[in-house]
Amino acid sequence: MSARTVALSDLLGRAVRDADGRKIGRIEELNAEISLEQGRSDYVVTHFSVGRFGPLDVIATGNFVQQLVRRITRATGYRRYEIPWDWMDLSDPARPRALRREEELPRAS
Amino acid sequence: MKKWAEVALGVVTSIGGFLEVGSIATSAQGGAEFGYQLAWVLVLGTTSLAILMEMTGRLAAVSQRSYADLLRERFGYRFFLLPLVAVFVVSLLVVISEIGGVSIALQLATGIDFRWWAIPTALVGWFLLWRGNFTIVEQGTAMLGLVAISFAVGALKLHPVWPTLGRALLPSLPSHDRARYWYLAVSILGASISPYLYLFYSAGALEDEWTIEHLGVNRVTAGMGNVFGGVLAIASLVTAALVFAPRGIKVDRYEQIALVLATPLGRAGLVFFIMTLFVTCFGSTLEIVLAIAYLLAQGLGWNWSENLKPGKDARFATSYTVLILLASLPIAIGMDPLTLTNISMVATAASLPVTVIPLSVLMNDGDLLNTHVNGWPSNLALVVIALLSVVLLVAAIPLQLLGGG
Amino acid sequence: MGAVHLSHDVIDSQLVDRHQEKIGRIDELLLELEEGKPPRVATIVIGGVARARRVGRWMLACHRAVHALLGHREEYESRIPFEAVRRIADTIELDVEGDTLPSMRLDRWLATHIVCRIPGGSGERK
Amino acid sequence: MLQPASARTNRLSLTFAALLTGVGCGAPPPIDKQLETLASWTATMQLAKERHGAGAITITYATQLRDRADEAFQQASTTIGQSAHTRTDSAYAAAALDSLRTAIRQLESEVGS
Repeated sequence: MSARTVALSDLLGRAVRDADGRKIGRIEELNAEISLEQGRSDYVVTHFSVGRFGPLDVIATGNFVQQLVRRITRATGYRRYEIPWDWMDLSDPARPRALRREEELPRAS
Repeated sequence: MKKWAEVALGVVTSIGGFLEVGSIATSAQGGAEFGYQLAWVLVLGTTSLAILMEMTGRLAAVSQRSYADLLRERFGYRFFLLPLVAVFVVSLLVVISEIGGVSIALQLATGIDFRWWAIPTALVGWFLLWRGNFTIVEQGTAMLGLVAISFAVGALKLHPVWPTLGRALLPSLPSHDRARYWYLAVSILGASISPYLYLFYSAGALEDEWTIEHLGVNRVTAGMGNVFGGVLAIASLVTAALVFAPRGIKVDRYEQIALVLATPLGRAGLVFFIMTLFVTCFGSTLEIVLAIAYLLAQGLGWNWSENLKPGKDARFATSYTVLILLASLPIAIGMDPLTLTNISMVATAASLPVTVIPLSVLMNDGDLLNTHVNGWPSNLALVVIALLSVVLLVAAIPLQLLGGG
Repeated sequence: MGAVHLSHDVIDSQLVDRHQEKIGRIDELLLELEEGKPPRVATIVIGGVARARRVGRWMLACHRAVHALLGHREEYESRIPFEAVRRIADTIELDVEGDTLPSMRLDRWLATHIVCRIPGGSGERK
Repeated sequence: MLQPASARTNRLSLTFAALLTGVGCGAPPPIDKQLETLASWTATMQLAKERHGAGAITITYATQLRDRADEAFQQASTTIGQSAHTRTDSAYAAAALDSLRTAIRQLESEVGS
């Protein structure tokens, strides 16, 4: 099976659509853990944090804007989904898609 | 005991670092044209700087990383380029004016034109950075910076009218020449709230190996140091207000400013002015060149420390070498130092938002500062300073055109 | 071993080698995607090209133009397998020899050809 | 009189300043600004003469002040004509130039150079 490589910074800030094609937010973080397989200890991504910045979504591509917006609009409309890796379709890294509808996606605390 | 020795030295450092070519020139111009009236701008500038320095010092002491490190780590390389380029360009302009200040001081003392002194100044400065460690650079120049107290002596000798000066510490609107008033206010703020000062201060906290125990030392150093610095800047404003304003003298060339001390203190006044200009500008040249090199090294992850031999941090050492020599060229070809100073002060004021606004995010980051995050007073102060920095950015260019040189 | 946040804790972090010498920051992190497997954190990249790429195509073009101008033929980029990571904390420790890395080539060149030739240049601490 | 080198390079720095701040206006500063500058240098010369008399400033320093005042005088004498539109402006301009020239002469005689 061909293994493809993608750069982390190409994923961060990307808009994510759900199964119905609706835009649900932007990738904020990739969480990884060590997995012991075939004797090798690799870090593998367990789930993607996707943040919804509401009206400010268009400018929330950069890390700084995301943090600033999170701090200011914590009360209004900011929402974050924690999407398991196997629910994410990265066949086209430029247009990541969640394989479930927005309502089914687990929300961060 | 050792900690309080650090405090004393820290306070002294801030005096040396505070009064430099920018504050001497802008306070002299402000005093000459508006008497005491701009004193409140110095109070505003000094307090803002003290607050920003306390925060970047606390950030470094608690998180054990400098403000430049965190600008890159927390916001990513793409965002980091903004403060990197802004502070690099602005600080280089200021270093050029500082070398101009040193060269003018040597011209006043020897009569040899300032252009001939630019490259020798850069070479001596480079030698001190190359061979000296952080303590020598920081405290050596600061100790000598104490000659700046001559401004306070000069001001007292001129018997300022205290009630009027007291009232001038509160904001007031100009009666004439509004554009010029606000232009001078912006350049005074640019001279006092300089990004390289709090970037250097946070890197200095790491060089001095500060930890959480040093938070008290940090508050006193940032606070007291800047009070002294502010008082001396106000003193230089007062001397210009009492010597120049009544005679209608405007400051168009550095050479004129020496008269503000020669008038009250005679020949000693002239000598002390020359020494003050020389030492504070020379100290600031080293400090700012180091601040830029720290910003580059910390942002790109190179090895860096003034306490390491240059061979161990080759890119850091090469950076300050190239910077200090490069910065001496505009003065060597004869550009007017006062014009360069005025431009660099306004550019500094305009560059503030990119280094003040990110601080508001970092200072509330629990991962970094756990219990030492900002309380609501610090956050309120930071928001006010951030708004002020945006106003300065918007006002800088129009005021330079309307009220400029 | 706790969860690691790749953007917050890993990328842009300060790297040190076996001897605790600073060897740059993580300028890019490459993930390996394989059907039916979780994305694997494969490679740490240190170098100007990776930084330039993150800013934009125009920056990458400038970076390449400058390097071509300076006549740099070979790449100054280091690619280190993520297995080399020994510790993830404020700085990330790699079990590598800093001096051998391509991204440290400029530092080595400056140190040997210029800095150590100037008196007071070589040695450990001032 | 040969243009002192420093005046030429100062014009260079002013153009550099103009470029840097986008101040494109080539026109000389308004008349009142120029009169203010001339008055300022006249007062500087008088203060320098008084301070030198009191032994407060050295000959080296006084000479430098004289050179800077001379540059200001040269610059004003070339540009003030263009911005003096009325006859009273010209009268003021001539008077201001004259008082600066005299103040410079007095400092020179005081310093004996």
